[in-house]
Amino acid sequence: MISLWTALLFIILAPFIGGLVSGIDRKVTARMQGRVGPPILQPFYDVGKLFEKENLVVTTTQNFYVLSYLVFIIVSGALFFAGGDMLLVIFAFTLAHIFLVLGGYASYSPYSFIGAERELIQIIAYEPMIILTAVGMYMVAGSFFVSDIAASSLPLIMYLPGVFIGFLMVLTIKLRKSPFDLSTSHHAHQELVKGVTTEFTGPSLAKIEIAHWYENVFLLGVIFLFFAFSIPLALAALVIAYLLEILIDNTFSRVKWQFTLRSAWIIAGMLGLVNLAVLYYLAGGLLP
Amino acid sequence: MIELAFLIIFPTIVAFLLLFISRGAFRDSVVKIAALVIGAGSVYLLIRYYNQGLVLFSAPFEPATEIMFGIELIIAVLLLYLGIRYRKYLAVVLVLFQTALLLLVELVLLSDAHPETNLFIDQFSLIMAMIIGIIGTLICVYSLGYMETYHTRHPEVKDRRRLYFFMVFVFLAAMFGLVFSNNLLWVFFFWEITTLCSFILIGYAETHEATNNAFLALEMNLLGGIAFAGALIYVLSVDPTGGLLEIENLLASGHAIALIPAVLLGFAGITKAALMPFSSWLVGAMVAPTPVSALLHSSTMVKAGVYIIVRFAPVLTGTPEGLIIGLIGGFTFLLASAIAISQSNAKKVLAYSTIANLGLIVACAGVGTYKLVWAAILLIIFHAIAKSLLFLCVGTVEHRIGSRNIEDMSGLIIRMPKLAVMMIVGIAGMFLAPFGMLISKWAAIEAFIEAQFGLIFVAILAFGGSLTVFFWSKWMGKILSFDPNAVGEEKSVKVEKWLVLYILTGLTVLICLIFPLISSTLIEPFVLAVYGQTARLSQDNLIIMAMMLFLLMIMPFSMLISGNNGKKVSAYMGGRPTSPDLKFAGSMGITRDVTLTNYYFNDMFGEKRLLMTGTALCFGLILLAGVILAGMIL
Amino acid sequence: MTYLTRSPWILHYDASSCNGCDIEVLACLTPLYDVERFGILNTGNPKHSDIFVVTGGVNEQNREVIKNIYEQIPDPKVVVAVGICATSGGVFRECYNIMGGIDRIIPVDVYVPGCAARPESIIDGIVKALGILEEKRARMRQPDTGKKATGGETV
Amino acid sequence: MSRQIVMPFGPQHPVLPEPIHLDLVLEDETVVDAIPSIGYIHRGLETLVTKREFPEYVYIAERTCGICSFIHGMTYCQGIEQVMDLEVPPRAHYLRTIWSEYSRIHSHLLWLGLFADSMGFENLFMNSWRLREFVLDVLEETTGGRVIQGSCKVGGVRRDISNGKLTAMAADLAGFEQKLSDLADVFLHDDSVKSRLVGVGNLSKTDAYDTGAVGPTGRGSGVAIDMRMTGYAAYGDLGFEPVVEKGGDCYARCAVRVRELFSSVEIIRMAIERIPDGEIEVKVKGNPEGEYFSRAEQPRGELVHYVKGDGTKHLVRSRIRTPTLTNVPPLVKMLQGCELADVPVIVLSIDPCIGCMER
Amino acid sequence: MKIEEQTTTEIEVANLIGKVQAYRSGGYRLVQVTCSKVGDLFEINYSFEKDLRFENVRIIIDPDTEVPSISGMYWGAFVYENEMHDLFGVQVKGMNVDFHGNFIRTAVPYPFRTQVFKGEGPCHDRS
Repeated sequence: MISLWTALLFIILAPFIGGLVSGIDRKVTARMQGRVGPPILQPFYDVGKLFEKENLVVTTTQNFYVLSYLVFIIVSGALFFAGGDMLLVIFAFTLAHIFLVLGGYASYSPYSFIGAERELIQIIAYEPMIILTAVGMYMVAGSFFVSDIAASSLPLIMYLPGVFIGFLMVLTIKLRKSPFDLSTSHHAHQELVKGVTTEFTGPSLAKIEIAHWYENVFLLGVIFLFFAFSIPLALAALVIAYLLEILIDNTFSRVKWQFTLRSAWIIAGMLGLVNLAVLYYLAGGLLP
Repeated sequence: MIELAFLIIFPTIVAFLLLFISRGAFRDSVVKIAALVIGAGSVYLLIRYYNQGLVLFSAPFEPATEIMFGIELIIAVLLLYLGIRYRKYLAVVLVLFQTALLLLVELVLLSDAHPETNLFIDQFSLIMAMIIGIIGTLICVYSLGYMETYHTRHPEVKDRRRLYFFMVFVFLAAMFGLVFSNNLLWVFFFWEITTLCSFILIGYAETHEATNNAFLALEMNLLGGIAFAGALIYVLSVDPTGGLLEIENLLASGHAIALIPAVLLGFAGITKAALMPFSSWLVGAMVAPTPVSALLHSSTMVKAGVYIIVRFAPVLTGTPEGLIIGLIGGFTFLLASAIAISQSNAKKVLAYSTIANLGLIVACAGVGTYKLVWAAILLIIFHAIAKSLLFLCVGTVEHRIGSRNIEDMSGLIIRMPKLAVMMIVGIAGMFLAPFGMLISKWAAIEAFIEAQFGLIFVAILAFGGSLTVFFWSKWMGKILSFDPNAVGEEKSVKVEKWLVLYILTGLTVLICLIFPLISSTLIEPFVLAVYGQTARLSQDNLIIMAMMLFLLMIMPFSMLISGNNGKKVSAYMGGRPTSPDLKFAGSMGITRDVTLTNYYFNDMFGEKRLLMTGTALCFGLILLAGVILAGMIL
Repeated sequence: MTYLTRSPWILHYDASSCNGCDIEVLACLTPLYDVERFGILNTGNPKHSDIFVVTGGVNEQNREVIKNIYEQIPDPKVVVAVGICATSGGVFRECYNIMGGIDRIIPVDVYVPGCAARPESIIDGIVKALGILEEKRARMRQPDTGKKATGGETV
Repeated sequence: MSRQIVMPFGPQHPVLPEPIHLDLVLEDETVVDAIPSIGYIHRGLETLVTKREFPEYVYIAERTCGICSFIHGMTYCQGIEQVMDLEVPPRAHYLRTIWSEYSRIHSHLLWLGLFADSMGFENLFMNSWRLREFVLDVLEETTGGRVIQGSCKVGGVRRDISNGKLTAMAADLAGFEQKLSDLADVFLHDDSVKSRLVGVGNLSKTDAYDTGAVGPTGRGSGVAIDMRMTGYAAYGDLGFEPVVEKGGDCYARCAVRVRELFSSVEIIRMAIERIPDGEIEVKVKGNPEGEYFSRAEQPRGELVHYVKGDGTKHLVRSRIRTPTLTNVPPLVKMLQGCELADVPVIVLSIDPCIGCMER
Repeated sequence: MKIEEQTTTEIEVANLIGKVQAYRSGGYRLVQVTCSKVGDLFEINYSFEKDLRFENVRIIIDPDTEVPSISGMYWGAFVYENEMHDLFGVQVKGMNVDFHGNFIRTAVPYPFRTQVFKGEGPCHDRS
């Protein structure tokens, strides 16, 4: 059931895909703002640069948390692409983020501390929806294993439209896009400087960046699952979903944490749950 | 059977012995030896019975019951005296009412009853016995050192350690009795004993607050006791021969007969497990010395409540009453987790987390499918170990730093590194993959999907689970933050405290590794015996979890390997010059300290508001169950 | 060519300028000049920066701040003094509270004159800084066998 | 135990182009107390009157602030002219008005960009600044400087704008106004922007008056103070109505500035229409003796240049009271009880110009 | 051509509070407070405005005279008074927000008090 090959492929390819996606993201964003924007390969230059820099720390334990964050993001992504249990993937994913949060706490600096608190708020905002997504997939495909869900011939999106929209919403949080990038921000403004990543420099920051790439590929993988019955459609959906995220990023101001939490929960509760309930009772229980 | 009797009687003897020992050193050795004996006894029990399934014993019914009856009357008199002395008339009324019911049972209904098998043991009892025998005794050993420090720290509290250890050992005996009894009447007796122990130990400090909270606990538990007595009366009135007093017979008698007593017992369980609307007694019970909280109010006594519900889960499953009990558990889980966010007192956080987890177990047991019962038993095990570890850690920290506030634990990793690591293990054990509690939650999610109305519970788990992530993580973060003002102060913690903490930490990790073994030897056979089918996690997942655990354990070494850990600089302070102890030149020329505290969100997750919601909601559900029940009886 | 020169992240600090240079530094980021074309980002956090862009002269109160920020930038790092005030104190040189240019406090690698410095010259200055950044990087690597290089101080 | 977070906000902070320092005391994310601290860019330029002769001091006055440099220069010149009783030619008055209003537009657009940035709306920031470049181009073409113009002098202005150029400028304004209203639409009607502004940083009319709020900060709270009503330069001829909003929150202050952009465009248009031909300066003879509080409306509010001369070529005292200084007490009031996320928004809502404030 | 009429009334320090109170109750707003060094004396101007009527109250004091704070009447006056204290060394009594000399920290204490007026050399040459 678990395929080591795809996992290995993910571990090797994801940084490239993730970096490229992030480069395209920056280019498209710049174009939307009427700018030329950086080269597509800019994220790779950035990370390369960061590895060339000195590592400044407040406490050396930071290195440990960052490394753990990266490792467990890779583990959860690899598990996902290996076709593992969706819930386990989510739990590993949460574990990874807890490491990032702890890294923020460790330095005892006001900005990273508050960033860590906000990162936690984000986690509690998106986690229910992600779990409901997994549950929805289970209800349609009859298994928590990604390999089974991907192999399912049923079009998940038809059964789970509400869950899909809910997932897109939390995707905005996860991709650290405005209006929900509370805990850290790519362009570093506003109240928290760089939030949870404030105290990470050079190689540590590069690791966080790479972890983001892995994470983004993993999240795109989840979107893919919704359309897994048709590969071309799935690819199109990926592109559209990502462009939509960029568009949202560019058309909203940042909201406050209260709104983030409430809206994420309400959407998870309304769209996700109602979708699942309808599915559950109309289909007379589980589908297969 | 001799082993069972030994485990009940031996602690009682030790208890009476301790009542007369006032010399510290002697008491220390007695407690340690007794703990060792009880621990060894329970391990022996495990080895002896683990593969035997359900074994029934016919203990002498009449003489034992008469002794119990006598003791119960003595207790009733004692409680009446205390109630009048402290002017707690509600308690007095409840005691009178309960005694009246008891008299009715003993003198009228019981005349023809002759239950045959009064003791039993099966895998579930074994698990409970292991928890009592190992964790319970560890906590006893721990409390030796703790109580000594407690009395030096609180000179205003009268030294009643003789009473303390007496009650603790009586409690151990009662818990063993409770899980070994097949006879509901006996269960009820031990149930009442634990209530008494809890009442006296909460009131240990004899302060106004302690007394009040003790009576609150007593009153709520008496409510449960009354429901329990109601169940006894019902059972005896259905079957005057007393055959149905035997749990196994009652379970076998099917929904028609067993449902009403099961629901009444469920109510008793809810009060004992401090689910909403009765959660306030457990929060109040945190005034007791910390080992008491660890022993009674998290790892064992409150588990008696869920024990009885899990026992009756086969009866409850698929019924509206069962669903209601499950919902009470579910809402308690959700709301107590939310309330825990707004708490900064470590013991209160632990208390609310305990309530939440008990709620989750009850939710599993109330819905009661075989998979859920499997998950519920797993939860009981993991929770008992991790929570007792956490309580004891908090107790130790409190005695070292003089505060049980989480904010004061800032930088604990520098101040008390060993203890901090243990606490981290305990906390991780409560919510993180691949540790125990999370495995059970995961199993519960998977199981709920297939259950009737499971979607509600899945949602509760999804939302409640994320809330638990919040309050545990921020606590963890606080401990792990490198507060530059922190200095090491770990010395002078007693050896036996360390020993207990080491063992519990070891157990927390170990149990994650060997739980498949526990599951296959104990839980699965039990579930199989009750339901005819059983659940387990898939092999692949187990391997992955083990790998994750392994990865987690080797990660810290990465710090040692990579030589270049980076140059140290001060934290970013908006460019303000900072001194190493995190003072910065503030406005008005004042040098200020950076202080960092966690978020508590009192507006959103305030205790008062959510508690009221939960109480109203769960009270409504109980009323609903009551109405249904009344309808059934009539 | 190292990655450093393709992704210089700047940190801008207004020492005691009149705002003229500051808004021109900001203007560099905006659509007309768009320095992100060259991978230049304004990070706002010293710990993530490579190039320290300072405007205005040093005064009593920001002396410590500039030093502190400079210390928090990881090596290799380059300081660009933008505007005549940052270079020498400018028209405010004689004021009682001005100590002079930024080089009184920290080593400056590139001076960008002008009052206010035009965005074109600021970009030019940053591009100049890239060369120096690369040099420093090379120097940081070389004495790796011995003690760690300390970066900018020696310039 | 208190659950307070004490953190330093600034002086170096990405949201603030200029250093201001606040000690924030937070409970969760609610600001319990915000104590400001200034002095990071205090230069002490007022003492330079003793080194520079009074006509030269215009350069210093202009460099008080790089954003509203023209108005600083003009206000100073106006003070000297009042002391010396100089009759400035009308064309110079009109040119001063035109440049002032262009400065105001440039400043407000700059502010709108920073403001958008403070609420995390990067796209809007970019677009505001893009539009601003149009104004900078005009300023550069007519004065030679983008941000520091140096075109004002005691007794008039340094250079003229040809009538042909003026007409061209007026023609360009139409297209500019169109783009402006697109931008204004987002600021005033976008839901996500409104959610960050409405009800944030409230300042009642009484508080605004008590604490001495001026400019858009005061006008956003319904206090109709606008120095252009005194009719300096050509404002007296053009007729002027101040823009006032009653909300008292960040949204109202934003709305005041957005509407002022349009009123500025209107003023420029009228000024270009009515500008008389003639001289652009008068000859200055002698030294100033006497004192005057020269007041003008800067983009941020009322600016006071106090000049005092004793008949020598050096002034005795130049005192620049900038609008940001008076707007600091209102800021302290506004910050209490807000959310951490609102701090940048509120701080920027007074359009702080620390360069001005600390001189 | 004058833009506006500006009146200046010179009063004693003792009368300051009463006078300012009168302005306050008259609905005037505080425009600014300025201190200037004229000869050896300090001249402090309090400017008020109502409906474009600009009125100025002036006190002339010895550098060591203590001045009462008007921040009790005009809350926002503390910025001027703190500034006056930091730059001129004027002692202001009873400020509502007192920075204790940390409002503007300068390289030389009270620079405006010690500065050499009409001097030709740089006032503070640190080169």
